[in-house]
Amino acid sequence: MNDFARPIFLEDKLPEIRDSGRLDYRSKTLPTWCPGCGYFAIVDGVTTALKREGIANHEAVIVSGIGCSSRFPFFVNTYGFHTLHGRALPVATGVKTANEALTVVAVGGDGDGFAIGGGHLPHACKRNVNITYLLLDNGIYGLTKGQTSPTSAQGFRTPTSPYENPDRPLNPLLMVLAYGASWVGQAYAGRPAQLLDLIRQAIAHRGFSYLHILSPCVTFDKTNRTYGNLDLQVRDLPAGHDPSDLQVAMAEAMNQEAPALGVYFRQERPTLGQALDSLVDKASGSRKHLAR
Amino acid sequence: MMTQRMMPATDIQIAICGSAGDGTIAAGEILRNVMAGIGYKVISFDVYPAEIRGFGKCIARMRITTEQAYSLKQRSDVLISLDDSHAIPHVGEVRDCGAVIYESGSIRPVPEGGHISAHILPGQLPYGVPLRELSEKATGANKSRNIVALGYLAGLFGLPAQPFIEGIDGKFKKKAEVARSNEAAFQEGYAIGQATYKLDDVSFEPVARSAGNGARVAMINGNAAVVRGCLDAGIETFFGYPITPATSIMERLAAEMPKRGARLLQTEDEISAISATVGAGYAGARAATATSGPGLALMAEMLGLGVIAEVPCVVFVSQRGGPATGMPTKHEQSDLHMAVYGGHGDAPRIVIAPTNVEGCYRCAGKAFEMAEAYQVPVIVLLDLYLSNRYETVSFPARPPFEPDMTRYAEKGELGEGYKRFRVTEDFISPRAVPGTREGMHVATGLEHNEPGRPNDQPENHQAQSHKRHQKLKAALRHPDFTHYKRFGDEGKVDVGLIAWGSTFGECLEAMHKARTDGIRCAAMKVVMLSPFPAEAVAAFMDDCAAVLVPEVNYQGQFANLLQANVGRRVERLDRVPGTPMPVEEILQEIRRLTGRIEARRPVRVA
Amino acid sequence: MAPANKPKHHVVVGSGVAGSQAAATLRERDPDSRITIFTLSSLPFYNRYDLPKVFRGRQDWREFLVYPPSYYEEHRITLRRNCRVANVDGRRRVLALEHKEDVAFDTLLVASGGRAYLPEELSDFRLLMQRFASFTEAMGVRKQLPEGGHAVLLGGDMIGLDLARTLVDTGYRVSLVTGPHTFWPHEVSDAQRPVLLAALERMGVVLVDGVAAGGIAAIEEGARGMPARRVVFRDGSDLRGDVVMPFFGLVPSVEFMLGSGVDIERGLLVNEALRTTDEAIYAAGDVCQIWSDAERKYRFYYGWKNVRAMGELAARNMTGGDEPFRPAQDEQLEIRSDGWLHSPFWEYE
Amino acid sequence: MRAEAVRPPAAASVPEARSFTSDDPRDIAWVRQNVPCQATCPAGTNVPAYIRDIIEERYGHSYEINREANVLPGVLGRICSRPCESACRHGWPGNGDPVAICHLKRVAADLKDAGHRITEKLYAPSGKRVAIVGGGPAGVAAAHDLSLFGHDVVIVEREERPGGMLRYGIPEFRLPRQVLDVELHNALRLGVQLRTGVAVGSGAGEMPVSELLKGYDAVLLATGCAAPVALPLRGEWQGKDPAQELQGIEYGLDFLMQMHRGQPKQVGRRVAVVGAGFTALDCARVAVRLGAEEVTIHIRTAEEYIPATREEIFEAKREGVRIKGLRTPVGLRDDGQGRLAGIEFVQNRLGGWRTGGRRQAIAIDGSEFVEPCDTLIIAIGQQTVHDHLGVKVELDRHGNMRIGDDGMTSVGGLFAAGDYVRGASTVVEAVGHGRVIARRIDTWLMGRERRRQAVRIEPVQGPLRERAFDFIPRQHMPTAPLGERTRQLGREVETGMDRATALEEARRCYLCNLRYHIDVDRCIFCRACIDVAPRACIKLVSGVDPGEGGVGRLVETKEWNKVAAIWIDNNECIRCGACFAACPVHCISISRCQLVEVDN
Repeated sequence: MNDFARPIFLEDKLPEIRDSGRLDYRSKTLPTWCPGCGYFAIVDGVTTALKREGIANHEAVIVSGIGCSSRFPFFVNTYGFHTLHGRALPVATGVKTANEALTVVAVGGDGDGFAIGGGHLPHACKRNVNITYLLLDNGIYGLTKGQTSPTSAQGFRTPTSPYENPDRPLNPLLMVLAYGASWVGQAYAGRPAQLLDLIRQAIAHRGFSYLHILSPCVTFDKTNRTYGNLDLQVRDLPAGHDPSDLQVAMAEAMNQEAPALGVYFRQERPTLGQALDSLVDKASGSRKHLAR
Repeated sequence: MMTQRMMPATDIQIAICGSAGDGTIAAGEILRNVMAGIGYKVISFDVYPAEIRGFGKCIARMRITTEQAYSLKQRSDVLISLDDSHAIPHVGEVRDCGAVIYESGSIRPVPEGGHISAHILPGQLPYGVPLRELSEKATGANKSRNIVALGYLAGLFGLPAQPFIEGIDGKFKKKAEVARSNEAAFQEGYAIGQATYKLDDVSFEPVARSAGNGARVAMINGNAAVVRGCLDAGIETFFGYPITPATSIMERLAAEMPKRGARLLQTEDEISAISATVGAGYAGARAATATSGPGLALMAEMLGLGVIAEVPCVVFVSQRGGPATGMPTKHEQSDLHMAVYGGHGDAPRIVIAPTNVEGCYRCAGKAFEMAEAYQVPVIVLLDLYLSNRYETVSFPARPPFEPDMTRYAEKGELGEGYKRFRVTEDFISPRAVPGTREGMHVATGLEHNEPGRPNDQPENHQAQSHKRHQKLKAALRHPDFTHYKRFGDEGKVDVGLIAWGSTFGECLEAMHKARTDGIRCAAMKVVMLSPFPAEAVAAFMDDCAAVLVPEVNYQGQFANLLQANVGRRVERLDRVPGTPMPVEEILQEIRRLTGRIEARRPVRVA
Repeated sequence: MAPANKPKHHVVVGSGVAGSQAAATLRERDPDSRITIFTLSSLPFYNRYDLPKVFRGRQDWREFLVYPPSYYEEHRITLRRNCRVANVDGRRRVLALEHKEDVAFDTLLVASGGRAYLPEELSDFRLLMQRFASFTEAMGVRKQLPEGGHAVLLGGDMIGLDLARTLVDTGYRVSLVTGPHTFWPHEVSDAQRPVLLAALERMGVVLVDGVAAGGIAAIEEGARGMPARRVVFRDGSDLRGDVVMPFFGLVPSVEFMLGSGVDIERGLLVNEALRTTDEAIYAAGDVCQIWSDAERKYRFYYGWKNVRAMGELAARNMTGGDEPFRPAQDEQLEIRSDGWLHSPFWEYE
Repeated sequence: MRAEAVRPPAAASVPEARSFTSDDPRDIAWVRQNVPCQATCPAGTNVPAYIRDIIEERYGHSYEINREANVLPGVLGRICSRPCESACRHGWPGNGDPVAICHLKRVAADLKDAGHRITEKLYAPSGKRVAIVGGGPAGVAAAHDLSLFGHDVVIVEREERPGGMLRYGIPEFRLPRQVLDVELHNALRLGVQLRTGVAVGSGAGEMPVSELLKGYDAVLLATGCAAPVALPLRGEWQGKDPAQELQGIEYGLDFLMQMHRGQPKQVGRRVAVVGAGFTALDCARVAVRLGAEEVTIHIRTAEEYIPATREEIFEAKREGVRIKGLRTPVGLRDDGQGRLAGIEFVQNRLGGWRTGGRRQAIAIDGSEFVEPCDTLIIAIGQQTVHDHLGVKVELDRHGNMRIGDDGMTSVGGLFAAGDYVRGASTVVEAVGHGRVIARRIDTWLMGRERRRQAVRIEPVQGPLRERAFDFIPRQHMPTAPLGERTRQLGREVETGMDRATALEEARRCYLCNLRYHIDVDRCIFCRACIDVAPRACIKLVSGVDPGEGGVGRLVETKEWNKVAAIWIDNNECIRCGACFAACPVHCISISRCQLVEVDN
């Protein structure tokens, strides 16, 4: 049964929605994703987060690769860069390095980030480039009509693994923790409120923040990563989880059966920008920094 | 009645137009399979957008004939609209006295003129059907409008229902539930269609089923034909990465190969795909990968290794609109340069390009033969139109492919002094695959000498480069393969068409039309692009007062290749509409050329 | 109302004789205007009066067309077929089509004609009877009527009798169940009636006096091996035929006008200039009841000539004219020298 | 594991699902706008509720729900004028035909089991005494409600038996008397005293109103509207009552009442009925049964504008009745022996609109014509008469009793209800008005409003319908064969629906009191609901215009940055439930909103 909510009158609600100002962060065009796609929740979360964090539209850049999720920039009223398959992170790094004043959010899917673009991720993490990477994980290749992806479950059936997927899925959280990302969290498109909160924290974090977002593909995955199943699988990180403890974070990340939602790991350390600045400082002794 | 007087043989083109998610393509698939099953010849081609759902336009066009056709017609006989906003611009393509079938109801208000009924021409016959309501009535949901429309079409034109029911079952065989509700939807539409008085003059004539000489007739598209060729040629390994429009090759192989104990793996990208393919080829397997332009670009370097290490492997490339991400779902023939010349260094390879679906089958199989026979990567150039175009093809009862054409090293050649890269009189070296006794050697990307040791001496590099180029000449005489073929009028002609890939279909159509206009006309298809059959082409050009080369790219890449090899000028017709070349344009060009010739031809004196 | 500079949009509902004639005249008199015809038919304007000819070898609808399809493009007339007008808003000058499309008009001509009237007591047997009002219906009758077969006509208005004379002439058997509607719309005096009926018999029509038989009790499917239909009368007698066709005259098709605000009795009530009570809305043909000063009442005028005259006149008055309607043909039934019945309503090109 | 099988438990964060009562005027307005059948029913019958019961085959309960609003369900299930059906959402453009609400009402009455027990909620005795003059629908309805309120009620009725119009005005082929008797009995058996054969008035042997006023705390006049309106003729006939001048002329209602009092009536070969109401149609159909050969109803305007149901007119026509429009009788012709021979009419044209969708008819000078006939039945309406009142009361300009908002006449303690106040109207209006006035009387007697209206809102687990139901065609009421019905006067024409037919018909009901609602805070704007919607019922909304009656009008947009909410337009919604099943985040909920009466 759906959760019952007392009927209200929309006019009583509208002021609250309008005053929130988040609508200003949406583009005119309606998202073209399949009806029911979890990405809707994410785009709504990002727009709201940008507003709540007080980031002006023109000071935000969304960079994406190729895939369903990478259509993201078209639906957000900020600067956007829709690049090539798997190449979102290097482009985003370039943008950020050129102008530290910008808030840069890279968006991509599981195929884009962990298959063809998998080679770029470790380096983005270890450099601690001050951007946010939203990994929209639907465990499938949606844009090419539903083939196996690096996060597809073992035994999952797709046109390219018609009998079953012989591989086990990657563990992205464990990887990025290992790669040294300075902020790691996980959210679920089916829990919009929590999703919003995590997007806000990720954007607010100084350094490379990685938010892994579980999201169903309603068109090509009718059996595995559905809302119905995820609703039952996901859990919150245990109360009192210490985000400064990498080992605990990794331990939690290792449980892929019951994905935990929340902030796994948080750490303050110099960003790529700061490192470059300090090099300049060392070299010239001056404080004349580029990219301002 | 009178319709029979009008068209003795069936030649009907049906266009189904809708928004992505309306099931446009699915309906087209069922329809063409059924028609082919009934025994008609079918050519069909779908146009769809990149979005999975939402708002892109989808069109499934098919030409259903009793005589073999070579391309789609400019005008359709029937248009089915599943989405007015997309279909309205196509109403004009329906011929006089043709039928337009559309959704009569409407959920939300439409602006004045926004309904298709405002655009149907007086000469066309409108059939309004409450598709959505019927779908909801039959299935409780609106998702089967496409099948209802199919049912209506079948009922209206008096086609038998049973084949459709089977077709629907076939399409949804995995989901009995869906199949059942779609059957209901079909019947709902069929009943209404039958009850409707047919006013248009479109009519399906019965077909005489072709007597089978053991041949297997199938309704199949280019990619599927490639797969069939691979399987009949005994492919052993395949590594790939999904990319439009080549993906379905991999998808089908993934389903078929394991049944034959062969192995397929989806790699993380094209770079890894070609690497694994070369590795497997080195190990002696019949190995292939499939990709499109962007993937081929990524593979360029590894292909170079395949050339220098003389490793047999096959790369299927289905071209799409470029450059970069370009137009992933649009048709183009602009990767010929890269296929023939692409990559660094002198890296000669074999490039063949089929011109129709049946050719896809033969080229696929023959590619493995050639790769083995000449120890080189073979690129089979398809294009989006050919990959997705459906034709009825009859396959020979027995696979027409050699199981193994490797020139293995003889006993005497093996052992201590075995020269893997020996320069022989036909420049093809004796080969030993891992596991062969006494055949141990090193294949390397470094320039090497006959035994395979690194060597950068000028005479060695000269000799090895020479052999790598010369050995391919033999491919021009590869047995039991159509490298090129001439059609149309014999002897001297006013206009000769030379074309490659799917565009040759349009050329053939244009040629036939031109000849009925009394123009002396011939057409030559060139299947082998590298090495280039220069003599044959030159000979054909000798017969032609004018030579026209139509192709779907901006640079005239094939014309360039031809001129470079034959050294003579040709008339070019280069178009990049993202769709097949309109037959009309070719025809106009032919008329223009002949017109000019008429002008030049000296007046005969009696 | 459109500003003077803007070309007017004339909308015509119905593509019969009246509507098509009106469109043609409108184009002549208002060259710059937009003209749109809405019709329920799937076909361009064809001559419904000619339909009996399906029994004289004409079976392709194209042979019935009055204008070639190209005519509409040449005359810039938008012909919209398969379109049902759901409602007309006279105040906003907008008509709504059933598929939720609103179309604005400056002037509107209602020429939706009439549909065959079926007496309520026969309504239960609707599906067992065949109509003859459109090309497809005509072809349907031809399909169900075997060579030399037997057609049972009920009522017998002049449309039916027109078909009847063709059928007898082409070797079919015709029985006519007479009643108050026989000879509709001719007003026939009790004196004339037997004479006219006799003429029908001379023509070869078999007469059955429906009233004498107490009226029709039921219409049934024929038993196996028997003709397809059986008409049972109250007095127990019955009549078997391959088709049963009701011909009880016409009732105006006005449903879609009920909300328009214009006056309606059976048909749209119009003054002698064919204008309804809304100055932007006119009516012509079988759908309208015209005020007759002479007879001091609203009355219908039938027949091809009248209807065409109405179409033309309405168009003239829609484009600035203001002339009264004058009947274009007399309405007297006569018996020809050869003893056959003849109606002026049968005179059409 | 399969997703379809599992549904998550309701998260703790959402308010727990319990029903509650709302006094928000907008909720009341919502019900009025969204449940058109109930809103237009003069008695305020909770239609969706009783139809829902029929689906669950709880006919007895269904009957009780009817009875809460109207004590004569079996009667009105046959002869109601059905304003609800013209309002039914299923009959809106594009939705098909209205639900056969009236026939279903009859189903509840017909199919409830024999041992069905009526439940009534009684107030403690108040010791107050009320006299009601007139045992017709208004009087009976008022009597019943007043007795529920705990007052002692007596009905004084002039005729031999109660029922008024129902018994004496409506032919048996439309309303079998045994049905009427049972329901009257049930209505009055809570100790209502019935004194029939007693005329109230100032004449000899009649009981004067003044006396009643002395003996009772309140007196309610519900004597209806039975005096015939005379036919206005011209020339020699002007001002005369033709019935007195010629044989063969009847007044419709008298004609029916005399027949139902047991007087033998007969008619000539050609019968002309003048008038356009139910009475006119009844007279015509009775005439057919009395053996008339030609029965014609002459009306001043046209069929479209007369206030009878289409089914009624259709059945009449099937029985051979013909209707001729645009004519007004202006004179008569006799045969020289004082018998009616024909009627002179004048041709009309239509004039402006009158209230209730009627049209003005304007005579055309010089268009007179004559139609022969043997019997003329005049049924152009009735009027109220007050000569029986001993007391002086104010009348309105129609000559009807004027009453205040408290239902009282200008005379203290003297109330009036039904046609007697409103002029000739329909039975259901009379019943409705009877209830209203009963409520007023109670308030007056007790000195305060004892009950008020509110909305009960209760969660519903899931959609109670399937989309397939929307394609069920309106079920037809079976009727007696033409032959049989015209032979015997008493033969009921409509024979009633069986269980199967009733279920089919009941399923068609949209159950408009279900309210679909999206929780904006949880909606992710994914449009999965819109994707499955059968109509333009779910909208991308940018704002709300204050609409009439407190219910706002949604303003739609296609621009993503203007979409403040995705919202269900319950007025467009046909309650198919598709969206409910489709929502990935389960943020759509359904509640049932019903008008209820609560104690103050």
